[in-house]
Amino acid sequence: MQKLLRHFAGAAAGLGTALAAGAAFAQDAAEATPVIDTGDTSWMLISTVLVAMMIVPALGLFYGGLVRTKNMLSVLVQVFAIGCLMMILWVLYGYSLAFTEGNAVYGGLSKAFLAGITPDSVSGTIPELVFVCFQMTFAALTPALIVGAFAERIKFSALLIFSALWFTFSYIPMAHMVWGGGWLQGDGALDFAGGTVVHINAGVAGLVGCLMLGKRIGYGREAMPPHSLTLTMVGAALLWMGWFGFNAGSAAAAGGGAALAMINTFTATAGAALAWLFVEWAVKGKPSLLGIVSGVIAGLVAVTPAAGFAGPVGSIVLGAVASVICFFFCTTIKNRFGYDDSLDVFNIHGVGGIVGSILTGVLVAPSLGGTGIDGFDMGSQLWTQTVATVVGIGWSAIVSLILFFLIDKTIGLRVSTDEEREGLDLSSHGERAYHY
Amino acid sequence: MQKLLRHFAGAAAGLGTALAAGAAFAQDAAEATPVIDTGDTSWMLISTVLVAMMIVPALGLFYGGLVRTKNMLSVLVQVFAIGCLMMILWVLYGYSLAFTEGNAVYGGLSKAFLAGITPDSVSGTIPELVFVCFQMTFAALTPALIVGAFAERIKFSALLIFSALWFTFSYIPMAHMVWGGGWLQGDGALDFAGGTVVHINAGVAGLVGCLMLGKRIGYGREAMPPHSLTLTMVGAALLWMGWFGFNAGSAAAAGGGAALAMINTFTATAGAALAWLFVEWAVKGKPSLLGIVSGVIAGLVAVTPAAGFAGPVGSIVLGAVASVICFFFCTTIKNRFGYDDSLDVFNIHGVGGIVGSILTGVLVAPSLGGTGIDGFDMGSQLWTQTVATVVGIGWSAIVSLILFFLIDKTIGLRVSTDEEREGLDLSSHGERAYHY
Amino acid sequence: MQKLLRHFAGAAAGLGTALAAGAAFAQDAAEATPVIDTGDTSWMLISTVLVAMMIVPALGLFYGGLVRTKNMLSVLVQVFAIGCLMMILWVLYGYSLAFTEGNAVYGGLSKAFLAGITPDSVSGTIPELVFVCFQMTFAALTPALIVGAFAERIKFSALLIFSALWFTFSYIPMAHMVWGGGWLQGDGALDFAGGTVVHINAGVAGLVGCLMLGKRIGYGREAMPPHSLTLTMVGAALLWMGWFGFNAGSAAAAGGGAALAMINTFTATAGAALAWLFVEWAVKGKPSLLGIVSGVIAGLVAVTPAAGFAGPVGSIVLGAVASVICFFFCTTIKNRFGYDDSLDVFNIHGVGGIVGSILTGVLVAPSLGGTGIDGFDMGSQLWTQTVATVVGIGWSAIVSLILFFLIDKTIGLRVSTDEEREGLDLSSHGERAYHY
Amino acid sequence: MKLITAIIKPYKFDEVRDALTAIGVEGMTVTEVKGFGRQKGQTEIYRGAEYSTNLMPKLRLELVVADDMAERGIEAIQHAGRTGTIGDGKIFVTDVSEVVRIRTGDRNELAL
Amino acid sequence: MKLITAIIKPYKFDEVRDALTAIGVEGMTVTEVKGFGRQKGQTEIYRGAEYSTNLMPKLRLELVVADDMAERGIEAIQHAGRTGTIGDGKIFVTDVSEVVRIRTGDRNELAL
Amino acid sequence: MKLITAIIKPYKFDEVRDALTAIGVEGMTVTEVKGFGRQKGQTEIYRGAEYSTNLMPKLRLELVVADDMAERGIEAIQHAGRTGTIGDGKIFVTDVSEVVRIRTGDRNELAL
Ligand SMILES: Nc1ncnc2c1ncn2[C@@H]1O[C@H](COP(=O)(O)OP(=O)(O)O)[C@@H](O)[C@H]1O
Ligand SMILES: Nc1ncnc2c1ncn2[C@@H]1O[C@H](COP(=O)(O)OP(=O)(O)O)[C@@H](O)[C@H]1O
Ligand SMILES: Nc1ncnc2c1ncn2[C@@H]1O[C@H](COP(=O)(O)OP(=O)(O)O)[C@@H](O)[C@H]1O
Repeated sequence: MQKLLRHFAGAAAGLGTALAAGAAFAQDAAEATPVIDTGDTSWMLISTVLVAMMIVPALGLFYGGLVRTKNMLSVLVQVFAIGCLMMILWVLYGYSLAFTEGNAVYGGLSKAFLAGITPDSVSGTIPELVFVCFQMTFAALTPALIVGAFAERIKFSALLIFSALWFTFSYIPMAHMVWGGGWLQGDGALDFAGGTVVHINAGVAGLVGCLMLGKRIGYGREAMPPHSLTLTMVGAALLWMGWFGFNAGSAAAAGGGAALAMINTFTATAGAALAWLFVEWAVKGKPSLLGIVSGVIAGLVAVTPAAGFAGPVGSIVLGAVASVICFFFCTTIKNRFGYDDSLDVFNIHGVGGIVGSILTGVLVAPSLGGTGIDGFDMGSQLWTQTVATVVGIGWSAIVSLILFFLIDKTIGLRVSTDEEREGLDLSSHGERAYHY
Repeated sequence: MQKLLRHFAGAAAGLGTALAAGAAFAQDAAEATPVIDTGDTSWMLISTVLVAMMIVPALGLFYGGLVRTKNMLSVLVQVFAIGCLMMILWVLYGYSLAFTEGNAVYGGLSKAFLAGITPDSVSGTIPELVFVCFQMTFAALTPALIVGAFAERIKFSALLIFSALWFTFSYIPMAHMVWGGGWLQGDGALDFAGGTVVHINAGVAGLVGCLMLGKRIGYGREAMPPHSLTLTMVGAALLWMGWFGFNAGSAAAAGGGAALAMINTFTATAGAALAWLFVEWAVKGKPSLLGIVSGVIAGLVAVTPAAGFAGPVGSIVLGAVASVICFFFCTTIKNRFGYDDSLDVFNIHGVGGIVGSILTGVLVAPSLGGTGIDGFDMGSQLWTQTVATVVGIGWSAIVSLILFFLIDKTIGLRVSTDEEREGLDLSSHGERAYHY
Repeated sequence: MQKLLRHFAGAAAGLGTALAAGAAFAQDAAEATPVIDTGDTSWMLISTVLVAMMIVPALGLFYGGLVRTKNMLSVLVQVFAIGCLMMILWVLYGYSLAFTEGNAVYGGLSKAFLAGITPDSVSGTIPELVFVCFQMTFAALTPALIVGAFAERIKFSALLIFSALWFTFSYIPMAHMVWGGGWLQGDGALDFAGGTVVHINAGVAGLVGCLMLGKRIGYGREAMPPHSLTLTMVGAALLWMGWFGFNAGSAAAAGGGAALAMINTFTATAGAALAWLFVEWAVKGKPSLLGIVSGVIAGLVAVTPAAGFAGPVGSIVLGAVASVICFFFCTTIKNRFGYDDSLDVFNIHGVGGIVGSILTGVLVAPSLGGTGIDGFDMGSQLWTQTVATVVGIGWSAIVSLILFFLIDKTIGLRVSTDEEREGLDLSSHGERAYHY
Repeated sequence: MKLITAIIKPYKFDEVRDALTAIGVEGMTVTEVKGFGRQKGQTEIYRGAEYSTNLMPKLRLELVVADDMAERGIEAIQHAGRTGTIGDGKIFVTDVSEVVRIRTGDRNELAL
Repeated sequence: MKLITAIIKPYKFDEVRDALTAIGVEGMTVTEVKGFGRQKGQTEIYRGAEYSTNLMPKLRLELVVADDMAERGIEAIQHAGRTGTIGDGKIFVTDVSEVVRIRTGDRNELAL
Repeated sequence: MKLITAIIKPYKFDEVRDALTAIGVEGMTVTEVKGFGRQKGQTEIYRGAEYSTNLMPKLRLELVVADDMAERGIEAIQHAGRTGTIGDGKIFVTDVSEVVRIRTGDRNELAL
């Protein structure tokens, strides 16, 4: 991607390239005495805050609203604790392994503990510490996304261990491969803001997890309606807001590239939201709030890889298509195959991520309003996108499978039946969410 | 306004002028090779996110908390769906009709589907796509504001159709008239961030709507207390935060103009909040949370047209005066005339907007701490403000009247009595907000 | 501090110094024709919004979730009303008394009513009005922090009067002493973003208040569980997000200093959150949501003075240490001494602030990854830090003691027993938070 | 004395209370309950999951009255609570052997 | 056996429970209810609308006791639940013909 | 007619309802309650404060049946509601002197 992008007008330069280059090879650049642009820095600082907000409160609320009251706090603790743990690991070794030079899969340890990075270190046009922070929020968000797939039944200690290991063996390698100078970066696959590294990666891990843990007690027999769609709405809306930082922040500068990513993050999402609403209205008879917010997430996931490449109208179509496919997975495929992906992590993040990743190869076409890339050929680009997608799916699936298996055989993955029935809030965390 | 503002020190240049000029006449400007200022761009990107956040979750929560539990989700779906629909329409034709050259009321279709706008197009000192996004959020917010006036009883399909038509025949023309080079832009009326286009426009449509739909079943007999003032507080607080983007973003640059708009958005709001609190305390015996947050909204509405013209102390007075008048409408006029403006859209947005629009002509006076404008004369300025206000009221009233009438005669505006009693959540959307 | 900082590389210049200098001595600087940097301005505008968001909704929700349902709205009204009142007082005289030249304790009144400040006034590299707004949010937040210590029992009118007086006699002098050119500014104490002025100041006032008001009826006998930990989580998460503006905004520029403050605001918080979680898990048997979010706040408080001085790894340690000490106060000291610091304002803000203030003197050491300061000597720096801390504690304690005493003897501090039992929502504000 | 327990549609509460007040009933106790019976609820749909509940929200009124008031109480409730559609609810009457007013210790008819 | 149903002020619950435990009552069932009676509620005001509710929050306790415990139970509740102000609530006693403990199938006195 | 009041564990509700439907019970009224008894609750900890509640969430079912259905109803509930662990709950039976269906005014057996 790096090479291709170099020829490309700058407006839509993916963060991975632009900044990783600056970060990883800061020495070479040093002669050019890089200067900080306060406008770009300002935008990246606030983008970082926006992505951090996606973890808490946004993801916590989005997921929390969907579970039953008795498991509300467990979801919140899980998201909060995973986020914090990843931040620490990111500083200790994550950033270094992902974004310094190394082999095809991992970087090195030269910046472990952020060694050598001072407030004056520069990455592109922003302080390197800002880049560290921005990337930290991605690293902290991704493992937290997974918990929705096996919510309401996982053992907290098992989850923390899984998250730390999965971060180390799945997130970091994928980030290094796609953004940090590793394997996939040279092959021309387009992934503007992390469709593969974040969404496919997390979605597939969720699917493996929910299959390995098994269904919730009573699944399919008892009613398990969301305990507060109001909170889910708040979460979805804040995820959308945060995603502006996620996508437009991935331009790494406050310019035309960020502008394009921002408008696509509006139009794809709006298109997807309305698509789900109208399809549900037609198929199920009523348009629902959970439907429209599910569409919002599906659209956001799908536009993630395409945000800096597609045009605003193409993005509407992208969002709508992804939304309808995710709808189909949530309402039909899941029931047909009987996996209990409790909060539809795979069905939306996994599936939406795959659709987005592949369609990015189509919508980048200038004839469809996309920005185009040097020497664009739709057939070969589609092939490249598919390869990267398949690598993402495979890597995450294998790592997750091994980790879940090992943890299951050692400390166990699930709480006891009694604890599950009592609800994780009381049994695992000793609290109740509400005392009205 | 445009001509007047040109002579004016720049610090408080209203967005409409500054950017519309850049946007609409980008060709002429092309010779001057406009450059992007990353600081301004950064501020406008984040301002856009702030205004988007006003729609969801802020407005959804503010309104949602005020309705009864059984209608909570209906309000959230309405706000969400309208917001998304307007975003699509804005890209398809809204932006072009509002902000390209045309006649006194509408622009042209040359930028329909955002034709010709690339990441490199510049508007003022920011990418044109950022201007498109910023204005998109205003266009998406305004029709959503209206729903509060006839909440808890409107048919969802009727509402979507009304919103699309009202956007086309009331919002776009008003935006073109005031900001896009149309009728009112040349007459010197001051409207910094959209008092007329947004608040008067929406408030009047709400009044017409609640009169045409009639009262809720049980209105005046049954208790209809807000189901969650906590959520209403969150909504109001986030509206305030978003309004910093709305008002200070309307300066279109990160400079003294934005700074003035920001401090006024603090002081007017604080003044209005305390005014409502103390008046309620004196008149009703107790100061309430709903009172203070109602004051917050009244103050924000009132300062919208004045944010870049008044001084910080003048704004305190502006907020307090508007707040007391809105209090009077909510507690006395509404009961006296018996219209069921369920969530006080007219009583706060309409009335506060009118008060703000007219007092802007007073508070701009340098003797009162305002910025002044070239050749200022309070009498004539007040006249100009009144004319613009009356045009806004009249236009919105007539368009809304026709639209509501037509929809009522075709598909009908209201749900059935049974559905209304059951609550719109279940009857229209097939969900319940809470399962505690 | 000012002198010391001048020698210091700029990256970590505390806001107080950098801007106060600009603000207070704008005349002198005028010759140098200061120019606005749009990038810095953009960052300070959004930082201001972030800090404002800490007041409402963040603090309101954090505190509100912790009280019983019947007192929910009272907390929200208190926070909202105090915030608004302080904004008005800040414009009227607060800013002038804190940030103009005067004696060791107070500035002058030359800028009362913001006299002489126009949109073109510059402070450092940003408009002075932005500096006024940014500082206004600190001034509005601090008195609101105190209410948690005596929640569920204070008389609303007494609270408003206390807040206005405490603001005038404790907040303003402390701000002037530390940031505005007063007594403590010259002695070399390090306080990057307000550990003394904000947290120690508020925490100590809270302790005095809860001692003077006495315990809640039923304290220690009846169960008083938080009515919604979900809301508390949202509040804590938003406080964290806002704190990025608080700390990184205190760099007053979008550069390396802000970057350092931001990463420390991540790592200290994550470290503190996990420390509380694991200590609670070990000591009480279960890791709780309230535990992890309490850790978040403890970490944020502790890193406030250190944000621009410590290194990212040092901050992890700082957060963890402060968190464990605060845990000890909340779970042991409070019960041992029997004060009813209802929402642990002293136990977290006071104690965390003191720990942070003192450890800043350690962690600034370059050998520990800190930025260092000119002529650093750990022993003497620790002494300086201790002096400033003790002054903060003493000043706030004495002022609070006098004020609470006077109010108690005149209009009384507490509501009646019946009102307390009924709940303040109904008895003081005439509303109920929820009607599900 | 008799304990009249009535299950009614929630939105009929104001009318029923007024009817009871009109005949001199001065107190009652109200509980939010769910009713299971002939009346079927709306189907709720949450993504892939559809739930058609048979539990309808109802109000349960409990009022103790003197023996001679019982029949009038029943009639007042039946009249005011009726909509004529399925799900209007039931009234049950049981005997009460003793009533105490906590405030005063008054017993039986005196306590009502 | 007797079923004692008591409507009390919520904040009196701990005292009443302790009083009942003291005389040997080992179980009871508690419901949050609204009481309508002499006691008048606070007026609530929401912008233009004022509601003065007569529905006060109460707790409803239900305990089945052996016949010989009934009077002591009533007295314990009346004593502990009393504040002397309007709205303290009522106690009703009805006969119970049969009691079953679900866990064991034990009947009547054995089941208590 | 008899009023059967059953206190059960919430998650047993579906089974109990199915068992009752199977024997021909067509209606019942359900209330969320808290049960105080032998079963002890989890300790909740909130920073410095620890609460060990003895109030456990339960469902209270109320069903009026014809006299000859009473015993079968009791058995159905006892069977379906049983887990064998402490806290399974109780069943109480009281006499009902009159039943009215609000919709039609039907009385007694007709009203069930
Ligand atoms: N046998 C019963 N015992 C207790 N409550 C009942 C019984 N049958 C019905 N109910 C209550 O009465 C309500 C209305 O009953 P339903 O059969 O739906 O309508 P209707 O009374 O109009 O025939 C139910 O929701 C339930 O709360
Ligand atoms: N006739 C009644 N039947 C059932 N409950 C009653 C009756 N009268 C009163 N109650 C309950 O007792 C509560 C207290 O009654 P109220 O008349 O307010 O005070 P007091 O019992 O002190 O005279 C009421 O709120 C209601 O719940
Ligand atoms: N004497 C009683 N009167 C009313 N309800 C009771 C009584 N004893 C128990 N209960 C109810 O039955 C539930 C279960 O009782 P418990 O003593 O915990 O277990 P078990 O019935 O298995 O012995 C309690 O939670 C309470 O709701």
